[in-house]
Amino acid sequence: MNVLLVLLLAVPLAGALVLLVSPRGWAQHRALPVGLAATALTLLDAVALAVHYARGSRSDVDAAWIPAIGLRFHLGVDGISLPLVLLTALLTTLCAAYLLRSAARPARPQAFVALLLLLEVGMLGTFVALDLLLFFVAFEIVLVPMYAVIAGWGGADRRPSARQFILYTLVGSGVMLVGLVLVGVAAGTLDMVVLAQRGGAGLSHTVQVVGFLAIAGGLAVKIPVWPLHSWLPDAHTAAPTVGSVLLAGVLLKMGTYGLVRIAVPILPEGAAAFAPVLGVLGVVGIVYAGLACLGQSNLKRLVAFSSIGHMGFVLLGISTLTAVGINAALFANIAHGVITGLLFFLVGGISERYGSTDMGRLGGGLLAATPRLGALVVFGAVASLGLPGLAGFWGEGLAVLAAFRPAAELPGGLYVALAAVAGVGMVLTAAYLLVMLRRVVYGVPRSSVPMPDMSRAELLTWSPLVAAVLVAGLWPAVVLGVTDGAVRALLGVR
Amino acid sequence: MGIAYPTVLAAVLFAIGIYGVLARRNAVLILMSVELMLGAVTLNLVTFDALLGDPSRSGQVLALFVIVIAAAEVGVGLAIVLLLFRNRASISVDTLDGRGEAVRR
Amino acid sequence: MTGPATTAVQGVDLLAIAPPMLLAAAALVVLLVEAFRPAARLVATTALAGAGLALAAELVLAADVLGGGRSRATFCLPAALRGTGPASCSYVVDPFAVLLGLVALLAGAAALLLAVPEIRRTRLPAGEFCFLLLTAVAGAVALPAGRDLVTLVVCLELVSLPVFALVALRRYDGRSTESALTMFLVSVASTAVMLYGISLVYGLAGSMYLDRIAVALNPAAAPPAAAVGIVLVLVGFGFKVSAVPFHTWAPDTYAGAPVAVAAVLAVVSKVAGFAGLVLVLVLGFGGFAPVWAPLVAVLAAASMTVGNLVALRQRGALRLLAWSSIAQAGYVLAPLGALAGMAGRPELREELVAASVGYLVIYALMTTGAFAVVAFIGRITPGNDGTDLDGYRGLARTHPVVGVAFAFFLACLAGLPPGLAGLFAKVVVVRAVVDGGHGWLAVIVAVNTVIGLYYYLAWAVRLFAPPAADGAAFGALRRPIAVAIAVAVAGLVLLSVFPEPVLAGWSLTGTG
Amino acid sequence: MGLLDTGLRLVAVFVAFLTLPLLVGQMEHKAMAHMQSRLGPMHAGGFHGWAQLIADGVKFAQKEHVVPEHADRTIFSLAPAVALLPYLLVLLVIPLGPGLVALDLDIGLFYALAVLGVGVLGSVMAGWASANKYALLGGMRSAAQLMAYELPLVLTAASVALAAGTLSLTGIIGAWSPWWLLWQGTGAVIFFVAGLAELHRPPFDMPVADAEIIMGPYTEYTGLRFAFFLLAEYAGIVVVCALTTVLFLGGWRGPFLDAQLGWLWTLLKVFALAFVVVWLRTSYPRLRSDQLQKLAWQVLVPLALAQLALTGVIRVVMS
Amino acid sequence: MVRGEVSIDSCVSRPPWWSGTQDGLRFSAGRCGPSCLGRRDAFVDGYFGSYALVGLLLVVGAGFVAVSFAANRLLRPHRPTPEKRRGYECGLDPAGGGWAQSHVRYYVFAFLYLIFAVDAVFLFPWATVFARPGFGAVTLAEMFVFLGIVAAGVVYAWRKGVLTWV
Repeated sequence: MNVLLVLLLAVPLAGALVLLVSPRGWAQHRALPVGLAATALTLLDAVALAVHYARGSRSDVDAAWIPAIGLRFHLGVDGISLPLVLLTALLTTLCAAYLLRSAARPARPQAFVALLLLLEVGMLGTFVALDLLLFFVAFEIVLVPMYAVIAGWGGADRRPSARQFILYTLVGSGVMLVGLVLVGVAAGTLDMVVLAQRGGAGLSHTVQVVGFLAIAGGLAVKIPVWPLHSWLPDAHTAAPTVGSVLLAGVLLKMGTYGLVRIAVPILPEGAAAFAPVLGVLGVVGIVYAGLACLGQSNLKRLVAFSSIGHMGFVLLGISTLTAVGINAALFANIAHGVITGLLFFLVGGISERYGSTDMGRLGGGLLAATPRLGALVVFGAVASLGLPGLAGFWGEGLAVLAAFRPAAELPGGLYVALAAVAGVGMVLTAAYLLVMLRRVVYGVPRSSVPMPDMSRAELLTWSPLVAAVLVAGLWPAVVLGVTDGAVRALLGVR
Repeated sequence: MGIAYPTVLAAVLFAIGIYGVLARRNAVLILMSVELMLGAVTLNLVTFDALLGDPSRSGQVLALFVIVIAAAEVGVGLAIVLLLFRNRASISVDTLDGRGEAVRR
Repeated sequence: MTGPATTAVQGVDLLAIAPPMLLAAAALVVLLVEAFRPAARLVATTALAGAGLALAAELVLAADVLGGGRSRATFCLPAALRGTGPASCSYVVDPFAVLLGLVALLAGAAALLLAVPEIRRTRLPAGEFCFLLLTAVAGAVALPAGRDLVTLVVCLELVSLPVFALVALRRYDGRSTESALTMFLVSVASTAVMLYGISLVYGLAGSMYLDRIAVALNPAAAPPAAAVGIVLVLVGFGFKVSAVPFHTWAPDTYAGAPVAVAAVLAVVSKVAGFAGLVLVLVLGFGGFAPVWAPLVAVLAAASMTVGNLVALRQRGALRLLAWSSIAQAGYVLAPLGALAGMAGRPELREELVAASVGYLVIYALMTTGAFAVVAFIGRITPGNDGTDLDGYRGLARTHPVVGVAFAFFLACLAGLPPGLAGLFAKVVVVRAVVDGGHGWLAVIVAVNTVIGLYYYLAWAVRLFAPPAADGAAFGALRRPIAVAIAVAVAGLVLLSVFPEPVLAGWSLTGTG
Repeated sequence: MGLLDTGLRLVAVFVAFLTLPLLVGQMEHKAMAHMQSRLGPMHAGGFHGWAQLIADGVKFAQKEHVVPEHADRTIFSLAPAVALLPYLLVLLVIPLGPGLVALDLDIGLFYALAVLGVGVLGSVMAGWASANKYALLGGMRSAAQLMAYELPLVLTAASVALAAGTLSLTGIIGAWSPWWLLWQGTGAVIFFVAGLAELHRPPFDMPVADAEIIMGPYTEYTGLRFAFFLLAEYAGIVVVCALTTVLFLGGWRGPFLDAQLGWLWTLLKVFALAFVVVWLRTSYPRLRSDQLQKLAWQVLVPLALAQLALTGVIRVVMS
Repeated sequence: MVRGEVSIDSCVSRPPWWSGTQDGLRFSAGRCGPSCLGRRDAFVDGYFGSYALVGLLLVVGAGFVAVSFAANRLLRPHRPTPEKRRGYECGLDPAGGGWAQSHVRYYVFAFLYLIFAVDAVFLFPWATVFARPGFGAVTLAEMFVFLGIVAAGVVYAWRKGVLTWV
């Protein structure tokens, strides 16, 4: 069903265009419903795609776009991208729904929703693109809307944060573009499927190493890998709730997805050369994020830093270059998207009520003042720290496990050490989340002013995420079963 | 009688022209230096054309065009110099700039 | 004058030369209209009609050349003089010429549109302005079809000379005059240098026809003097396209000239310069590519780096655009700098030239758009001369359409979605350069793209910022400028979705 | 071309250059005197004062050479030579009879026009270098006049070249036929008038108008250098008349015996024209400087363009 | 300088005086045979020869001027006084400097001349080949176009008042 693939991009794009060209008076009041309709349609489309995939039919759109540069409009989904597509469509829909509530109504809704839809086009495009340049284009499409969302609707310091976000990412993109072009020129094709099938055949060692360095270097900014992460906390802090959700839930995944989809399978020799470095950086990130979180007083910032740590696990999984590790990474990806998305929604809810996300000012007693909201925060936190039975557990656990048995060409001893340090990192994660819970959720509320508890709209918005966390945690095969085949196909059987 | 004389003469003319362009601060003198350079070009072209016996006479044709170009350049150049002189004589450029700044800030 | 007794009469393909001829005729008509009925509106209408006529002719020509798959050559060397050599036509309308001619024509028409309000508002003489502009555009349209040095030189001068006058046309503005003088002296000196180089090349190759020069000038047979001539020609063109270090005239001139004229400088004049550069280097001096290509590569790297770094610090719109156009010239030059290894690889030559030309075309469109907006803001709105970036604050709020269009142009210049046209152009350049084996240059291009992003973005952000408290309101959008902006937006959107027509190999035909 | 031959040619041209202007000058003395009903100097040399010019020359040679204190000395001293020598160089290519020409250049016409234009530079140099307001004005006027009249001159010359299909002066005479007098007549008049204007001969002597600006560029000159300017003027008359003869009046072509008497026909025509020059001087008042420009741009240039067009059309129709 | 195999080897593609066997410029007819040699002699004689006479005459003329001035120096008195050397203004003491600012209209004259006279450069080559067989009405029409442009320039100048001098 190729039409589903095209609709995946066309529906949000059409929504954005409608909003852009429609007169201001008309769009002022209808922007949010239009946005919800478009995202919901996209979600339906994604689900339909998944159903199709589950039935075993494969979708593949392949048409020449710009022959001059060998760019093809080549789309497709497989086990690696499908979960991410679903995640993206889901999170975007939830965001659109979240905005409908009067409390969260953005200023200038027409522009905001249009940007949101454009963002979705870019994110989905990144995951379904099967052409190197198309991937790059989609990757770039995400930047401007996200920049505008942060700079236009963010909180304090939004402009410097937004600028930092886009500049960091763009430096990465520039480097990545050179890498992609290098690979494309050296291999004579930009088709990811073909390139992955070749598995590096026909590419000299130098090209592979240089190409991997450039591509992974570019993606590393996006993931973000320590020490290129410094834009992330600022961007999250400044971004509006919806922006944070998508930034953490989807945008970061684009980096790891790129590694799994492009860098590792297409440039195996380069991957082998740099995998230990990635692993070390990932583990450093885990520990660093853990320590940094311990010192945070701002809730939003804390969640942002925790993302760096979680992505460290993903990186560690990828760096093992084994099917297990990469499956783990992909699972952790999804899990982090769902959990962190939920957490940012919750933080947004707290911020709406208390006007602040500073833990010191919040003072605690959340559970007492708003029991349902508080309970959900607890749920999110324990999911994030990797409580068995919840989504966070499998990905990170498997990643550490995979590190004990990395691919044959990698230094095994190093990876054992990495796994050990990552274990310490997990403990740190638990520590800072528990500290957070103690400071915010438990205790006595500081003021006696009654706070509205979770509204029905919020419940509706968040419950799918909660459900997803539970499903993935209790039945990991629902994700792993999908990814595993694709990973093995992509890597060749390892 | 070889090609050396005209080409060396042209090279010398050209070098003098370059020197003039680089060393002079007076617009008209620079213009004259440029004319010197164009003279060198014309000389070169005509010499080579005659020497080659070019059946299509390209060298002479370009030489004619160079002459015309030189004339047109002098025309436009002197007009601009004249304009500059007038503007400087009537309105000081500095005050003009200053006023523009004042409006902007 | 004393040629052989055989006839030297050349057949003339009237359709092939129709566009520049129509432009020249229109220029004359405009001059006479100005002489007898000096009304700005009538003059401008006449000029626009002339440009439209030329555009129609160019389209017919394009349909013929592209549809027939055969280039039209005219002014060929008569058989009696040809000997055993190549065909040697002076004027060949091939896809390359059609494309660049079309771009020059469109940019010229846009400049005309931009100038209309300025002519009405200021004391800019309408007739002279239109005449000079049309003449310059005629040169720029004819230049890409030139296949011998004489034609190229004449066309190049036809572009340059009117532009000097155009820059100085605001007669009561001291800044305008000074910038015109700077530009004039630099340009004239560079022309002389280039001509000297041409005279040397002519002497050593024995012909002015590019195809014959290509045969005669190969490093194995030509003396070092040929290399000197080639480098001198390169220097001359370096000034024309304002590549670093021959760029010093550009910022002052852009800032001092009327906005429409700055647009002419940035687009028409630059397109012509690059067309000439490509023709001369690729078709004429191909054998010496190992000599000049490294120089071009260095020029390209220097241009984009210096242009972007200096642009970062600019606070004036026109100066920023000037430095940005210097940087953009670097991107156009980059593929040419990778031509060193083209000797045995014709397909590489095609690809590199196509990349350069493709970038040039997209550059022309986006720069025209940017200048159109600057013309709207600048010098039309009372109290806001459009030279300060902060004067653009709030544009997107008061004039959403213009603001978004401008943001789109800036995104294109930056090479950032939604400005996909600009992004594709950069991708093509990077790809071509990598393909040519100049990875280091590709990295420089990529890094510069990021540097460039910063200032384009900073400018775009101002559009969406709340207007400054004391900022004057923007004036009403005049129709001519609106048309220019609309055309640029339409073209760029089209090229963002479907850039193939511009990026595909616009093959150069050497002989016809 | 042997050494002797070369020497002979040079000597012949040089002698012609020294004698013909004197003859014209003498003719001017006498003709003007008679036209104005006066005798003129009658004593020097006896018969009608034939040696008067020689006496003038001797007098000039003995006068002091005064350079004004602010003058640009080098240019001031060189200007007379610059004014004089071009005419000498033009004489080189003017054919006297069939085969009787010092140098038969294939672009003789072009050469003649090019070198002719240099002469005015002498006036401009003199005017500028003198550091005198009258001289400067005169120099300016003379430059302006040159510029105005050069165009009709060149255009009509082009018309002749077009009619003959060659730029060689002997070639032009060869192609000439009497009916050229008709269809090149306008051109002939324009050429002659423009030539007069270039020489600053009355009625085009605004640059040296004595009532306004003393002697124009020559105000500060004395002695031999002043004499050189005078000599240049008469040499100029010879050259312009000779060029008109060659281009429009058929040069050596006469009613009979062209081969033998060609030189005579040429000289006769030249002197007849020179007489006209003198005649005009006595007949017409001086033109104002605006009238000068008006005549050039609004009468002569359009006429010359028309003549050129006419020539082209007739050539095509005839062929 | 290492030379490879010279691939192009004909008079057409390479200037006849260029010899590919040695470095640097050498003017020989080595590759073109006797005809080029003849052309070279013709070049020297025909081209420089005719102008040599012009040069000689110029030398003679300059010699004449120099001799005259030298003789004049011997013949004339030399007694400069401040009064004599003062600029001549009809007997009055000169006021101001000798160089006055000149009127801008002289510039306009120069400009007009420059434009039209230089354009006339193209007339002469045209005029000489015009009558050759093969050129005809089309060539004439082309020149009419050229003349038309020049005429349009004159008309424009006239309408703009450049041709009025009072």
